[in-house]
Amino acid sequence: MSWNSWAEFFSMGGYGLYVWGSYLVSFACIAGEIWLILNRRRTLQKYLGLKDESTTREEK
Amino acid sequence: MLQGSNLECIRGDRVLFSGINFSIKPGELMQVRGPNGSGKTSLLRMLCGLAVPNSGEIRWNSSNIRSLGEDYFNIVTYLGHLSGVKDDLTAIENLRITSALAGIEIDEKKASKVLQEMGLEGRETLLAKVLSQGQKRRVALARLLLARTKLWILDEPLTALDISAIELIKKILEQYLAQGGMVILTTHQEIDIAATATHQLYLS
Amino acid sequence: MLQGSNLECIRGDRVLFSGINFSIKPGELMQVRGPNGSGKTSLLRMLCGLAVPNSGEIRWNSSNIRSLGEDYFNIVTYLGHLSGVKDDLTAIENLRITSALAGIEIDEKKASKVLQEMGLEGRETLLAKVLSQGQKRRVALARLLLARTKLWILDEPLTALDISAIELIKKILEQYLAQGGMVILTTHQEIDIAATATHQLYLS
Amino acid sequence: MPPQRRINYTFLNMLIWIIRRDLLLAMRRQADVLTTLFFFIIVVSLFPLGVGPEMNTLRIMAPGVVWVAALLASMLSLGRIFSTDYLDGTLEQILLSPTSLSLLVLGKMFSHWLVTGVPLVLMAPVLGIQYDLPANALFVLTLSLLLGTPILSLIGAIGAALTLGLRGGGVLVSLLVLPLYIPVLIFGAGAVEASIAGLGFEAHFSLLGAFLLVSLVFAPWTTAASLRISVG
Amino acid sequence: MPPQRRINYTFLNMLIWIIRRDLLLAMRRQADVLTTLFFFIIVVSLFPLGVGPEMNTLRIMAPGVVWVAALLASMLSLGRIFSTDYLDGTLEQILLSPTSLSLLVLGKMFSHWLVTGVPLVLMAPVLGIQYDLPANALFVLTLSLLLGTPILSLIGAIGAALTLGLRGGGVLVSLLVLPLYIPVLIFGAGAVEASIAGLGFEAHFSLLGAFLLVSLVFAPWTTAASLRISVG
Amino acid sequence: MSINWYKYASPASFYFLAGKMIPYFSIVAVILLLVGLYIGFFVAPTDFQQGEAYRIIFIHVPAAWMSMFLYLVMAFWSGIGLAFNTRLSSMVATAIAPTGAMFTFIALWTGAWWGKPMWGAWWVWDARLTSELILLFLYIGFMSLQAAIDDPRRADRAGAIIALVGVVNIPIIYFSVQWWNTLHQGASVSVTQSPKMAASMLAGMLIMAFAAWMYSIAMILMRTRAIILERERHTAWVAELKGVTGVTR
Ligand code: HEM
Ligand SMILES: Nc1ncnc2c1ncn2[C@@H]1O[C@H](COP(=O)(O)OP(=O)(O)OP(=O)(O)O)[C@@H](O)[C@H]1O
Ligand SMILES: Nc1ncnc2c1ncn2[C@@H]1O[C@H](COP(=O)(O)OP(=O)(O)OP(=O)(O)O)[C@@H](O)[C@H]1O
Ligand SMILES: [Mg+2]
Ligand SMILES: [Mg+2]
Repeated sequence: MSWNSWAEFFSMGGYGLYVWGSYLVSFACIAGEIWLILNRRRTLQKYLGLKDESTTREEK
Repeated sequence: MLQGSNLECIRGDRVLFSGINFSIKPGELMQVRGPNGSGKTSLLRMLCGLAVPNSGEIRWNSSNIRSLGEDYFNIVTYLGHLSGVKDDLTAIENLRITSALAGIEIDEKKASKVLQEMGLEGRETLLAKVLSQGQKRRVALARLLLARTKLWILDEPLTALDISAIELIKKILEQYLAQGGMVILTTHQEIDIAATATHQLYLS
Repeated sequence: MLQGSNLECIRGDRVLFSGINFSIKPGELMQVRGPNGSGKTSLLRMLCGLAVPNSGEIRWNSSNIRSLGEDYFNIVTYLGHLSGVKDDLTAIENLRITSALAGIEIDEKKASKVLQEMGLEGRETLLAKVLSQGQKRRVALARLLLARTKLWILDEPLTALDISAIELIKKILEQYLAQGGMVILTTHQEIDIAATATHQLYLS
Repeated sequence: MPPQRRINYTFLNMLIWIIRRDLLLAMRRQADVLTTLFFFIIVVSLFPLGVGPEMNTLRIMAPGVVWVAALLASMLSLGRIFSTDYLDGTLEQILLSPTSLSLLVLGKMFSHWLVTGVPLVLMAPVLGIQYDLPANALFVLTLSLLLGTPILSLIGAIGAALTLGLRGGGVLVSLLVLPLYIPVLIFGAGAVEASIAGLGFEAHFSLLGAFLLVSLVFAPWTTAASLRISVG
Repeated sequence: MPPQRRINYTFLNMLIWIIRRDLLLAMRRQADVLTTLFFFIIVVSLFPLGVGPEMNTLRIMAPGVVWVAALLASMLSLGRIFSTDYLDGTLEQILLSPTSLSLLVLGKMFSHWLVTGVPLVLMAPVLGIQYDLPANALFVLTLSLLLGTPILSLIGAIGAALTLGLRGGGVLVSLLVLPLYIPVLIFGAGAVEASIAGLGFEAHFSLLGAFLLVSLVFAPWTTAASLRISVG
Repeated sequence: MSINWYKYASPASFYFLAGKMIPYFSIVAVILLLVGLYIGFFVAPTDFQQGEAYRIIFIHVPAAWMSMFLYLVMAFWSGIGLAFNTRLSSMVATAIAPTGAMFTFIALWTGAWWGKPMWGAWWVWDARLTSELILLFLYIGFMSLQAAIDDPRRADRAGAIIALVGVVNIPIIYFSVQWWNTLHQGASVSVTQSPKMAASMLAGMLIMAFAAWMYSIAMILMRTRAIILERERHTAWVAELKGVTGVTR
């Protein structure tokens, strides 16, 4: 499928509202989740006094 | 001056007590004594205005406490079997709110100072539900350190307290009495409190 | 023989106690002592199997109490802060049902005799909710007179009791110990109980 | 060496004691029993007020409304199964009883059903008449409730045990339990609707029966485990 | 000679303290707030399951169902207004507070409404969509709830106060309170139905408004009196 | 090379292992997402019945699948935690719930926005829709229950029970379309039958499903790490982290 113009792409054959309504909210949810997790981690790091994203440690 | 005259309490078929007379003046202590079920709690709830005597009258400076209405609650502080400590609030919040309800607003710093005096250092910001029995009771008693009322009515204040806490309460009461407060108290534990005069009221 | 080895209890951020070791034999008494909030109640709930220690082991005759499952409850009687007395049942009904749950069925006459021994004469058929604090506690304690278990765990049994009731409890405990029972007890009141050996466990 | 189990009580004895106790308590608090029933009656009677008096609409709604009301009434009384025992310390004593906890729990579930479920079953035909249901449908309605209400007590007890001691538990329990009630609702009300439509309702009934058996087997055990978690 | 009233607090201060306290408690137990809301959602969603998926029937039922659910949700949360305070002795302290008890009670009612009523009002349009209501009806539904839910909190508090300390009070309270809720239900749902039918709904609204005013004046006072009776 | 699984069952080791794995899963998720969206919007043909509206499928179906799948995984791990008292598995279960709830919400939302143009209603009381809604309630119930309990050990075990009991709902959702004859369409992807839709549509859907899967893993690992830190904040190894600056140690 190829779209002839961006306008046609955005209108989605007249169903633009529904298609974009679905996609936008879905990605908003995803973005929200990511933000929440990162925020939780940041708060924790501040609370625990961790200096950095310490994801690794030397294996012994 | 608090005066009770000819007080009677009937529960079910039973006359718990009748013809009780007493009067307390500033600086005086009254210990209500008697075995289990003799009516001490019932009497104390009458004196603070929560319950009504079956007959007889309770007067504050010669006016009936019923007629004083809410003004009487400016005079009296009551601490019952139930300590009035909310499980879902921290010790500080509990103290601030109960004293606000009694008309005394304090800030967090003050509240936490008072709690430390009650031996709750380090527990000020814990939710009350995780506190031990005795710690909860201390939170409830902390209110006394702030109260500016003239009469304290305490029902078994020593329950669940350890020895050091009992000493503390004793000191608080003595100081209050020395400043002209009045205390009505029940307890099954022996405690010796210095007061201008100590009345003993025996129920049986 | 009950043995605790290396018991640890953590609440929130706090290590209440750790490395607690003890063992009690028939006829022996253990008093758990410590100020308010030191973890006495928490320890007792572990010993009777209601809570699980964060680490360490509790053994009855060298088998872990977890592995004994319900059989352990044939051995132990626990009496906590809450007395397990139902407000809507009479004293007699309360006693009959709690002991039935513990595996001992008694009839009304027996129940009312036991309650009279506990000083509740004339209150046997009152609903528990109208009883005074101390009377309720007596109803709860009456269960001890019927228990045929080998280990009693009592958390502040003396709360709200008057002097005569305390004497009574003391006598009951001494008799039980003399017959080879084991008692684990917390209380903030001084009480002197004769036993083959008295261990003191200090928490702080 | 684990100690000998004493023999002066039997499992059955225990079961009878706990049921007797709970029924005695219910007698003392007749208000409890009556109010569950009145709640049921009031909810069923509220709908015509909210929806309007049109008989045809009402007849269509009837099975659903009666079932939803039964479900809510049963759910609201869940709080009582364990929470009073928890608050006054009796539950600790039950947990420390030297009998199978599942058995005691089963006894409590049974008396809960006797006290809340049975009155609803008996009342349902009368309420069905208010909605002008035919005799046949009334019969199926009653029978479906007879099969369904024990499931509500059984499953509900799990939720009640899990939320024990949590403030706001009363509403939290509904959140936990309602999703599990839904199949019962669908098949219970479905049976009545099928019978109104003149279709067979046996399939619905056998599904309800299956649910009942499954929950009878698993619920006491799960509830006992939940109680140990909540009190421990 | 009656003692002097101290002046280091004002009435307004008190009101703010008690509202702050109750909101703080609600925050601590976010579950409480959320679960009332979810109870509402779940009840509304249960009906179609019981009644069947037919959209026309559902649309007729919608106002009644949403209103009945709001009523039940609000009623179920009544328990929390006083009973926790009663059980832990805080209520005694409130009764012994040297302020007008009616005022404190009004504060508690207001925070109850904030915590239980407002979320229902906000959620109602979404649930209305599930029943395929037209936009206009959604608007009226929301507005009717906005007017009606405070009445539920006000009247409900009276019942809660009267049943305080009675076991099974949770169900008893519904028995006392539901009859008083019925007018609110009838006019609330009636307004929405009128708007669906294209009729005017102003009359219904002004009646609801009148109820609100009357209960605002009388309920705090009555509740205060009931509390003194229940605790005394 | 043999892996010592027990080692990674301890929260501390898992914390570091997860930290290393998160970037990979995230990158794969982003790549798959881009590819999937490209196929979905630029390769897959217009549906002859539904026009362009069907393109919601590329998010709706993966979300619906994940919502059910994650519930099963959550119930599995909490069951393991309950049975064997392994702390880590309970933490993972707790970490799964919000992501699962989010996908359930997305499935409901996109379904509704698809239903409006196709069926003419935002919502119908169809069996599948209803049971998906119930699934959302189950997730929320699980999370509220855990949130209402302060002691994490108790919260884990109580949550496990409700998660396991709720599992009965999953087969109901999956088979509801067969049991009730309703609006929502039945499974179009099945192991036994050949697919009924265009290959590019199918490919787009599957790729998006994989993207959602990878995304979920990344999110769950991140959340698990946060939970581990919160619960183990008093242990020695967390204390050790305090001086650490990144990889340099
Ligand atoms: C709120 C409304 C909706 C909900 C909750 C919902 C839920 C679900 C669920 C749970 C699945 C996965 C089940 C499975 O794969 O077997 C699914 C799949 C699907 N849904 Fe929906 N749905 C909704 C609306 C719609 C609408 C309006 C359409 C199209 C007109 C639709 C089309 C599909 C399709 C094509 C699948 C894939 C089936 C397959 O290939 O297996 N859904 N939906
Ligand atoms: N309805 C009733 N019928 C008979 N007796 C009743 C009734 N209600 C209460 N009582 C009795 O009234 C008394 C209440 O006493 P109260 O609680 O005031 O005692 P107390 O002196 O505080 O005792 P304690 O030292 O145990 O706290 C009890 O003896 C109780 O048995
Ligand atoms: N979540 C928590 N965070 C911090 N401390 C906690 C937490 N939960 C409980 N505690 C503490 O644990 C202790 C519980 O003690 P416990 O009830 O066993 O004391 P006790 O020795 O019986 O005291 P008492 O003599 O007062 O009855 C209290 O000190 C309490 O502050
Ligand atoms: Mg007393
Ligand atoms: Mg203790």
